[in-house]
Amino acid sequence: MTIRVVVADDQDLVRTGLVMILGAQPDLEVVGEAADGLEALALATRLRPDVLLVDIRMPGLDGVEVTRRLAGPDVPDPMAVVVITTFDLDEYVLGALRAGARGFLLKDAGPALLVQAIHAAAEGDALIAPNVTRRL
Amino acid sequence: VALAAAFRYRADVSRRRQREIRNDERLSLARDLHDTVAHHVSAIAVQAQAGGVVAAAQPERAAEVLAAIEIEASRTLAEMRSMVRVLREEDAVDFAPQPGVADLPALARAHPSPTVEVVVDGSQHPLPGPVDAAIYRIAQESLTNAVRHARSATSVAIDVCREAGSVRLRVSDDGRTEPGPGPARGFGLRGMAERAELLGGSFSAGPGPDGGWVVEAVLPVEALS
Amino acid sequence: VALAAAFRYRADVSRRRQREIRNDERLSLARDLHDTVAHHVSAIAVQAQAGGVVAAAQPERAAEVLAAIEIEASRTLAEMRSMVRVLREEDAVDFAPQPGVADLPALARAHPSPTVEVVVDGSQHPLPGPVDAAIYRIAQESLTNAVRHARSATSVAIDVCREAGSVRLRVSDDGRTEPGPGPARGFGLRGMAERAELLGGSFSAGPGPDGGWVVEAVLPVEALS
Ligand SMILES: Nc1ncnc2c1ncn2[C@@H]1O[C@H](COP(=O)(O)OP(=O)(O)OP(=O)(O)O)[C@@H](O)[C@H]1O
Ligand SMILES: Nc1ncnc2c1ncn2[C@@H]1O[C@H](COP(=O)(O)OP(=O)(O)OP(=O)(O)O)[C@@H](O)[C@H]1O
Ligand SMILES: [K+]
Ligand SMILES: [Mg+2]
Ligand SMILES: [Mg+2]
Ligand SMILES: [Mg+2]
Repeated sequence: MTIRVVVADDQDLVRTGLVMILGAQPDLEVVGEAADGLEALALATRLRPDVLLVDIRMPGLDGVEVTRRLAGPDVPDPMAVVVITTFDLDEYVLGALRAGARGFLLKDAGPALLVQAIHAAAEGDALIAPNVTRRL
Repeated sequence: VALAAAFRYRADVSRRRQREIRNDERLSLARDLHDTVAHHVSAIAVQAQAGGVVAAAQPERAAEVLAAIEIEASRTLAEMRSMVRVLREEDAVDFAPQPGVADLPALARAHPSPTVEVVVDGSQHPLPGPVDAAIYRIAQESLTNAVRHARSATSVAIDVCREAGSVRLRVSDDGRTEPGPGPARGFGLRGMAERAELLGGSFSAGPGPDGGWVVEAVLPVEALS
Repeated sequence: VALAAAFRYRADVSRRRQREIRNDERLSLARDLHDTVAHHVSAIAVQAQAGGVVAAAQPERAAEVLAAIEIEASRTLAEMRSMVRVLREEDAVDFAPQPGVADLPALARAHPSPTVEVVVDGSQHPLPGPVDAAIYRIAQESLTNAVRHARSATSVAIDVCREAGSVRLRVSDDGRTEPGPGPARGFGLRGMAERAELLGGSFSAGPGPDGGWVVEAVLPVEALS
């Protein structure tokens, strides 16, 4: 079964790069792209993807807030959200996890880990990049 | 001779202070620019990975990716050069992207405990850059102080209020305050007062009338716009 | 009361100085990092360019280039992340193990060319921490300068000599020196002079009497122990 993914990142190069990587996977389909937090929220609400891949630092709403609104403790039907970021700052990791993220990855984690994290999130598991876990 | 020496000492101290403030500014610039550069480098990494994934099936896309990387790398280098210049220049005037009032909510979110509440009131017209940055820095330093010094505080309120010709910042917490003479000013209070003075504004800090600790800064607005 | 205030002021000043030194360390770290990062990013730009040229004719080479770029970018990011962590540690009091005189031989070994020779003379009694660290930093910066500026130097001598009440550092090289007025002070000489002054010592640098370049710093020892 194909996993439907929405990708949100305000950096064009990052977004198009991620879409290229995911699009090349036989069992993944990128169904939408967003370049800021509000767009990500609207798109994810409308399309209900299996997984939302969202950047932390974006204009408008940041990725933590988007995650909280789609997957937070008060959300009845939480979405599977994987958060990506340039920095593995503790406040980001903790913020993302508290907001309900099912995964946390550095942007340069690499295709293998990225795909693995999306599968894990879609199946209800969580994956935190090993180099991030070590720091927690 | 005694007088000259005293003057030299005074001049020396104020030179040091200027240097300190400048170095603080430079450090925060270094942080901001590192952020920027790291974001570019991440983008390069992601593109390189993507290019690697599609290269076999779509060689022409690999060429596009390489071109995009080259542009991004050149842009990054140009930004870094300007940063290195600032970091090395003793007297560089740096009005580079600084956080301002709009970044206070993010600052608040970064502190889950004590709870930090931000209220911005009045005109939404953007503040002049130096005033905007000063409000942010004073709020940030006050928050650092509340976290470090306020005893059993549960919440901190950051209020920014735009008035005619000025902007007022008030940061208050509900910590227990000791009776007795006020504490010695550390670098934090001094730095905040200096920042406010530099912009022609006023600054006060101390135990609040209803307990806790209150920092207030009022900065003129038109004077600088 | 006056006495207490004076003491408080003294204590305050020394805290500020520590902070200043810490910030200076951070800044110089930021500068070093920049040199490294700029280096990596230039390499990426060059590779991307080269890759773009060969991509059409040899698609498999494009994939190789992309892989190399990815590695370079990730390495750069790892360095930047650790840097950003240091820059963000607002109040991290880092009296973390600082290198001192005992680390000079290792510094020397890290520079196979020019040859660096270290001689430590006199009392083996450990130096006060700040003095020990200052000697190391001044030697290190002088060595950086020798590598960068000394023309056709073949060797650098680092001599540390413990005298009654002071420690003397001398770093000299055998580079060719230009006649004429001394060069403009960059950040390096200024930083070294400031470090020495902060500790109540003296500092000089310039062409040596027998050619080459000589840096000398004398720092008082008991005053601080
Ligand atoms: N929110 C607060 N609650 C209680 N006391 C405070 C508060 N803010 C500041 N103080 C008192 O004021 C003093 C001076 O603050 P200041 O920021 O100038 O120095 P500091 O925080 O001690 O050191 P630093 O130079 O690192 O900022 C503090 O040491 C503390 O005693
Ligand atoms: N070992 C040396 N041999 C010859 N000239 C030297 C030597 N050390 C320093 N100089 C001269 O002194 C100048 C100032 O040195 P300084 O370390 O202050 O600045 P810099 O090395 O040019 O830049 P930076 O701020 O990166 O240290 C140098 O530019 C160089 O001309
Ligand atoms: K696909
Ligand atoms: Mg972003
Ligand atoms: Mg403080
Ligand atoms: Mg130098």
